Amino acid sequence: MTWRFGLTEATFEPLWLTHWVLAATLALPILFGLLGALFSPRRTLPVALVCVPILLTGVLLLMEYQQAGLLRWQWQVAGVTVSLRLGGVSILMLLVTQWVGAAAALYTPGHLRLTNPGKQARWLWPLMGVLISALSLIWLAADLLTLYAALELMGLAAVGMLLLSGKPAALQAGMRYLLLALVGSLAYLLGVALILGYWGQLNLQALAEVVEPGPVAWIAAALIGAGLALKAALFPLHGWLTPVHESAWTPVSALHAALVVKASLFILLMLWNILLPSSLFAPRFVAWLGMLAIVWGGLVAWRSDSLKTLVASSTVAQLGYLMVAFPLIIGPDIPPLPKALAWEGFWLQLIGHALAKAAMFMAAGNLILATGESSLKGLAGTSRRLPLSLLIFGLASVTLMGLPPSSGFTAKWLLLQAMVMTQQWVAVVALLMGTLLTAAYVFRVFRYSFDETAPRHHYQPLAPSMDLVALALALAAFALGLLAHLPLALLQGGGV
Amino acid sequence: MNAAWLPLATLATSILAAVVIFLLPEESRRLRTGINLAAAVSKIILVALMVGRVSQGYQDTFSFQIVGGIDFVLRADALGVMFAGLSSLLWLCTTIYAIGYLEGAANRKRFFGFFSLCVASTLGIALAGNLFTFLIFYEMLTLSTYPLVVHAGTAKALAAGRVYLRYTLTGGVVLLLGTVMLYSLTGDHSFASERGLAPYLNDHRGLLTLIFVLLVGGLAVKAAMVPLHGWLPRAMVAPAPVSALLHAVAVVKAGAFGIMRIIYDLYGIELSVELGVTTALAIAASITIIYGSLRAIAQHELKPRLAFSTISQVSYVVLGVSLFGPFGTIGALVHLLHQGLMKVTLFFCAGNYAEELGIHRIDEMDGAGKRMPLTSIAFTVGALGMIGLPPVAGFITKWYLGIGAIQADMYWVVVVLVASSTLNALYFLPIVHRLWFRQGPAHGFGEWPKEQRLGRLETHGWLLWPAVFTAMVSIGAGLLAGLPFSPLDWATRVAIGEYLP
Amino acid sequence: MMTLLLLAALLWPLCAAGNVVWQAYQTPSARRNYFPLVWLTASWPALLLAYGGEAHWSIAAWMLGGEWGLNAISRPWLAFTALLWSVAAVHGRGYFVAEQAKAQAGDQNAERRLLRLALFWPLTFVGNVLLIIAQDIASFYLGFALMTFAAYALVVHSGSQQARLGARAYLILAVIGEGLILGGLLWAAGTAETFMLEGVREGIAAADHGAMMALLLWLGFGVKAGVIGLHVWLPLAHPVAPAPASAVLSGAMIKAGLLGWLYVLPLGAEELSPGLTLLGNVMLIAGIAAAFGAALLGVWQRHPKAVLAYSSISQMGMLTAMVATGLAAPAVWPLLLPGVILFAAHHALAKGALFMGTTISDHMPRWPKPLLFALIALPGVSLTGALAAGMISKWGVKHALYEMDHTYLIMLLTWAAIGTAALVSVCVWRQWQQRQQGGSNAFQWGAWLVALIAALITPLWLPLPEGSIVPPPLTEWLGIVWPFPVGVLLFVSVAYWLRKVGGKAPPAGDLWWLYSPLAAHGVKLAQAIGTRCKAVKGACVSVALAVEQHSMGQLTRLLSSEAWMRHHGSGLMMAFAVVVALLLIWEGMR
Amino acid sequence: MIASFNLIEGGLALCLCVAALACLFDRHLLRASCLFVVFALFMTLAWWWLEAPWLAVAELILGALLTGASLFYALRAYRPNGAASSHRANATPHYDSFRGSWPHGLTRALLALAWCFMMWGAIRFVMPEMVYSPAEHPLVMAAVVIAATAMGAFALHHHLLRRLLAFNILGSGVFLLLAGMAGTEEGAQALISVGLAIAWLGSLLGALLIRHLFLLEGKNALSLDSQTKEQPQ
Repeated sequence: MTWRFGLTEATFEPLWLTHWVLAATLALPILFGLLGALFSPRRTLPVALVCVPILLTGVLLLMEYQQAGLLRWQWQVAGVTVSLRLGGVSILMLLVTQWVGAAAALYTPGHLRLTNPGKQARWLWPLMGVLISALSLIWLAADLLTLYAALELMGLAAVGMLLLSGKPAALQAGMRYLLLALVGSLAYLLGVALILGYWGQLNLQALAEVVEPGPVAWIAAALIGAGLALKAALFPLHGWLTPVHESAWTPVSALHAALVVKASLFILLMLWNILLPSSLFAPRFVAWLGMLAIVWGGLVAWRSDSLKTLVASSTVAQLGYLMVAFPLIIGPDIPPLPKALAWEGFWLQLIGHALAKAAMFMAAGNLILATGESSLKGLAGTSRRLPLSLLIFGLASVTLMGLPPSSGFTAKWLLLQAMVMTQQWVAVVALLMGTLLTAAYVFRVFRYSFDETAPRHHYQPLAPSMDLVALALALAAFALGLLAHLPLALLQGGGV
Repeated sequence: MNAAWLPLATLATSILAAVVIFLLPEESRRLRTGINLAAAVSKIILVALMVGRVSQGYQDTFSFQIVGGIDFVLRADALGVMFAGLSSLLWLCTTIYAIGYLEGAANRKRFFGFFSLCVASTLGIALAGNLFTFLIFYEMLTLSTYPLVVHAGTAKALAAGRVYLRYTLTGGVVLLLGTVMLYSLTGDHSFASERGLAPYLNDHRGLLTLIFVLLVGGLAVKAAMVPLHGWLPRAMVAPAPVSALLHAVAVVKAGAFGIMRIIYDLYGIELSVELGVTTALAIAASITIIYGSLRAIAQHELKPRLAFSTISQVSYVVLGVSLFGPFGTIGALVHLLHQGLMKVTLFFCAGNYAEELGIHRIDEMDGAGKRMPLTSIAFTVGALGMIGLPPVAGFITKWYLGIGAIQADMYWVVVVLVASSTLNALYFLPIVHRLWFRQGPAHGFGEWPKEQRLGRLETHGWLLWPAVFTAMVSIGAGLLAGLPFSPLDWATRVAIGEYLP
Repeated sequence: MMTLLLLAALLWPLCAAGNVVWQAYQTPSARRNYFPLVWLTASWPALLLAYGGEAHWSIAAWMLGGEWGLNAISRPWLAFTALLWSVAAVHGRGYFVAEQAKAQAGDQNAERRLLRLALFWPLTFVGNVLLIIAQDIASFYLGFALMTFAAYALVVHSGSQQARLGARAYLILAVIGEGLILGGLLWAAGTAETFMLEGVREGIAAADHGAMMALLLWLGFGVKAGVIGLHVWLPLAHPVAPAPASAVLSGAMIKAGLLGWLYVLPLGAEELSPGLTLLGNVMLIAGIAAAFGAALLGVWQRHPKAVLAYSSISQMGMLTAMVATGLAAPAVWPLLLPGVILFAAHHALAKGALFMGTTISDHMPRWPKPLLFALIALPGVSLTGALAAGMISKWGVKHALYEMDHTYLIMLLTWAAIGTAALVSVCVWRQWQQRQQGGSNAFQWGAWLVALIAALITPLWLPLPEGSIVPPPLTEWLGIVWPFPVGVLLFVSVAYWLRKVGGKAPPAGDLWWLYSPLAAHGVKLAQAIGTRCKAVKGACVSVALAVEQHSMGQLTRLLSSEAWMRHHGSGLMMAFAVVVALLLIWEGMR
Repeated sequence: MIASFNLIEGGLALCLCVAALACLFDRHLLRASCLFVVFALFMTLAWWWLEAPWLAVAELILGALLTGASLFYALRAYRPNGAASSHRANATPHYDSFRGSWPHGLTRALLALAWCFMMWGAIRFVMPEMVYSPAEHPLVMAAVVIAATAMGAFALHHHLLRRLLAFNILGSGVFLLLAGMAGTEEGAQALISVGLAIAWLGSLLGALLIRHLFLLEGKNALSLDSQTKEQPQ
């Protein structure tokens, strides 16, 4: 299974150009972020110009990957080996990160212009840059040290961004997030300590070769799992997620929900895959929690009165879909076909959710910004006045609901097919319940918005870029449903 | 020679129309009307082209791969083109009607945008070449009709929309489950495949039955079969053109059409009979037919009565599908078209009464025939057709269904048909009687609830002519059923293809 | 040429109907003539068609494949039907003069009524013609349905309380009849896989359940033909309908039911199944019962038209019995058929004349009264078989039965004629009692006279096959004539006796007054069930709502644990790690 | 020699444990912070002992100096003459008076115990020799105890500053464990250095937040009531 993560030998050495591209991929976001702090752009155009080279690096890496297949880098820095690899998953997630990041960046100037947050807004840019870099590093990293460093960097940057809005609620939520994230990483580190102590390996590929099931692997997996589950907001540990989004800025929420929690999940999946090659119960446990997450997140979102809470709780439920796929990907005795289906479904769901959730946060942010109210009741009559924002919300929610022809649907289809093939009927029911619950809370929004009886007079006009960016994201999530083979082809090419 | 562009272009016409309408500003009424009509007309032309191609024996197919083992397929086969023809024809009528109906109303952009999407979904359902593609458009239909149902934005409309979604989304989920299970069992299975699912019969009998129940159960929600019909009467709060479209082509027909696809093109009729599911389906359909009629009698408002009538009538299609034998099939297929024509007429008329005179209740309709003769004639034609009286198209259907039932040795179905006809007469004839034989405000007794003079004629021309046109087509489809390319002829062609491959 | 005539026969009445609508919008009501020449001549092309000879048309595009034809049955049928309609139309013009004057004076109601009648009259006629010439099921059913439902407008014409009652009875029974016919036709046609009436006939003869199909069809058409039990609409509808409408109802339209039998029942077929034979016997009994029962009830009626309606039931009962022999004793049928047609034609015209006669006594022209009433009674006398066409038609039936030695039937039919005579006497007597002067009109009595004469000379003009009409030999005259004087004598003596004793007459529509309370009870029962269901549903809904509310409350409480999870995130993480570790260890240790 | 080594190591371990426990369970915040600095100094010694001078320097600077400074900086918010004292006039500023319910404490204690056992179980396999002579590596044992207790304390406490302290001690425990098990090779050192840096950054951020929260809202714990408004109706 580890080949799926690109943890195998590469056929070709990376070209010298590729080294530079890699360096640019990792460094440019931070660099431009600092520039952003210096100049604090008020318009979309400069941001767009800056995004172009970053996106270009991603595209170059993609081309490189398609030509040469898996790529590996390894450096010795002061006796410590740092290794990176560019596999199918890596390049896919890298691209998603860059594009969603670019979308968030493009959305930001309009948002800042309309909200006038004050001085601290300029810190958003470097934090965003750090976040993107850290995320890119997480997708690329192939040893536990790099992963740890990137994870911490990402966590701190994320906390910083979430704190920027400066409201007391944000501070409190941020404090909780900070503490939990730090403790989570320590749990991870504890697990790494066991691994390092027992096998003396930090390199994932080498580790995968030497690892054998035993108490150390189990306990390390449990500790790592607990830490990362906390960071990834997996079901019973998700409590910090909603308040954080409640008061954060829209682009920050978008980035966070789309990518940050996914990164922890990705690490969790990868490490468990290495540590627990033949475990049945732990992935099952996660899957059960995932089912609960689907139902719970859906219920919370359904009963919530605030738009942002709704969107944030929906993340909990959506993560549940990913959790449910765990036993199919990790577990033993899964025939190859359902395994492959679940693998594809997992990533498609992850990508689709990333795009759609970002779009949804932006749409929700737009609605809240325009109406000046964050409750669902404040949406009355928006269908007439803000049709575009609502349409974006709708497109994104189609993906979240998993209705065709969105990527959510195709992903759900793949997962369902895998589950049916392996006779996991409870998971099937949970997935289908998820669709209904998602529909329930999404259409609650629409029900309020279609209400024509409450007339409103003043709406804050929105910057066109805000809607356009969100629309592009939502459409991308939507279109991936029918064009799913494009991203999934990348997954399959991962260094077979 | 495969003209893959043809089904794609047909589908794209209405999607493009929807996109353009969404892009236009709310105020540009003329341009929107123009685009609507142009798209509708061009779609009819494209469908006519497809009809020509199909009658020459081609099956134009457009397909591409989504993920491994799952394809997106649009195929213009005889059955699909039949449904596409119905939807494109009635789309034109309904669009014209809607333009007149929504004159001066708010949110027209949204309405027409989703209206076009709705029709696009219907067309996609018609042309879907496998179950996956079908499912895509089936769900799209659910989503695109929701804004239409809640269009009025009142509390009642919103509640109706909620109920609508509860039913249809649940149905969609069940359908999804069935589809996934089928794919897991058999892989991608095209509707055009000749071999059916018979090879799996020996090993997976129970599973096949279960999948069938799931698939048909999911579809039965849209087909409004008892006890899954609850959404339909509530959805009546939608504007008249929407009700017309929902009832005549889009939603309920999508369900019925889906059941047809499942039985004819997926399972194969022999296998379905072998599994014994057709009898169960026939019983369910019969219950629906009788129940719908009984409930219709109890209604005092026009649109709910029509809604329950729809519940009853759509199950005729299902009933016909479940009768083994060419006549039952022809009856089902032809009723798909005929019921569409007649029901759309009735809803147009109901809308006309409501718009022009403010009539919603049946006891307000006394003597409306004098005030609105053409509308009332159209209504009468539709009502008589629903009863199954010649020369309106409904008779043809009832005839074929009855004969199909006899041939399938299901004599009780004839009893159901006759009972249903009698019940239909019981709830439609009083309305007709009120229209023509009672004296009302037009004769100087009392006043209309809310009279408006919308046009030079009895009402606005945009409202009147679609109703008259569909009424005429309903009569024509019955009177000249023997003509080539008539609904009956085309249905016979499809049925022959089904039974004599 | 025949095709042109056919087109004219069908389209010309439609033109007449269209003309009515056109006039309604074009001509101001003060100058509007509701019965112009077009309207009067609406049925003439059909009459011509009947004399055009036999013909056959197939129209593939027509519904399920049109097959129309004029043959030995449909030609005479069309002839007498069209003739009666033509005469009745002319009569109607006279009959409605007063109403038209009212309408032109500005009476909205009269205007509306006349417009409706003028519109539906030709439509009903088209239906009647179509069902006669149709050889395929769809056209026949179309014609039958069109005639049935369009005639509703004729019955309900006056709009009075009784008229609405009569019309309702008519309509309800018509719907039931249509249902029965549809069921029977479907069954038979489905079994035989045919779209043709002939196929149905053969199919019923051959099918296993042929008797059931035939029963359905018999009852279905029997509604129109007034089979006993289903006849109740006749005495309710006839008195209230305008006289010309009554004439066509009783003369032409109830004959459509008879024609239906002739078309679909396997009459005279060889080797009929026992079930069909049994059905034939049942029909026979029903027919005889109707013939006698109607006479017994009819003599009590006050309204002359009600009396005539019962007479129609009685006559149709006889015809039913004759048709029944086609099943019960198939060998007779070929001989009997021309007699039946003649009987039907004669009855049609005679009954038409009698109904028109009721208006003559209402608006007596200044003729000598004895002459007038003799003329009024004349068709009735003919019906009893005492003279002219009646005698010939009676003989036509009788001699066929004689040949096959069905003496009981002959005897019964002869005795039934006593009833006919009594009914005619009652009718004339009632007319005499209710006679009124004035208001006479040339159209009115002219048409009446034409009908009368046509009735008397029916065999002369009816296009029956050669040699099928046999004048009775002199020796048989007495056997045919005697019921008439006996019936009259019976009537006189009973009337005399009754005048002494007194007594209450049974109401018109007899069984209706049994059916309607039953039906009302049934409806009440259904409503009660409906209310009960509604109550149950309401209870279910309220329970469901309560459950929902309760569960929502529970849910809210449950969701508050979200805050708990938030607060105990770190503890949960520790627990998570412990649980996963324990799971893994347990799994690994197994 | 070995015995003396063990003696020193044992003493160090004991001191670490005592300092950590005292720091974790002292309700007097100022004293607890001071105790933390002491603990950090012991940690420095421990690193020195484990022959990782760089780590010792890092611990001294990052752990003792900077983190301590951050903590005191946060504590200044609670000073009685501070601007925010009016909010909580009745509360003793440097004293955490929050009393949790006993099941709360019990579950945390049990969980901490469970973690202790879990880590111990793993260490048995990583360092098989410890099975026979548990006292061989007193620092590792101390680290297990410290880490588990700190984890439990982190979950137990409500006061933000105490949680921050618990986190820092937990971090030190984990680093110590890492060093004890994996030795002080470059990889482990790198991990610990990163961890130290992050811990300090986190503490700094946390201290800032604590100050802000107290000044803005007068809160020194994450309250439950802020969530009630998200509950429906």
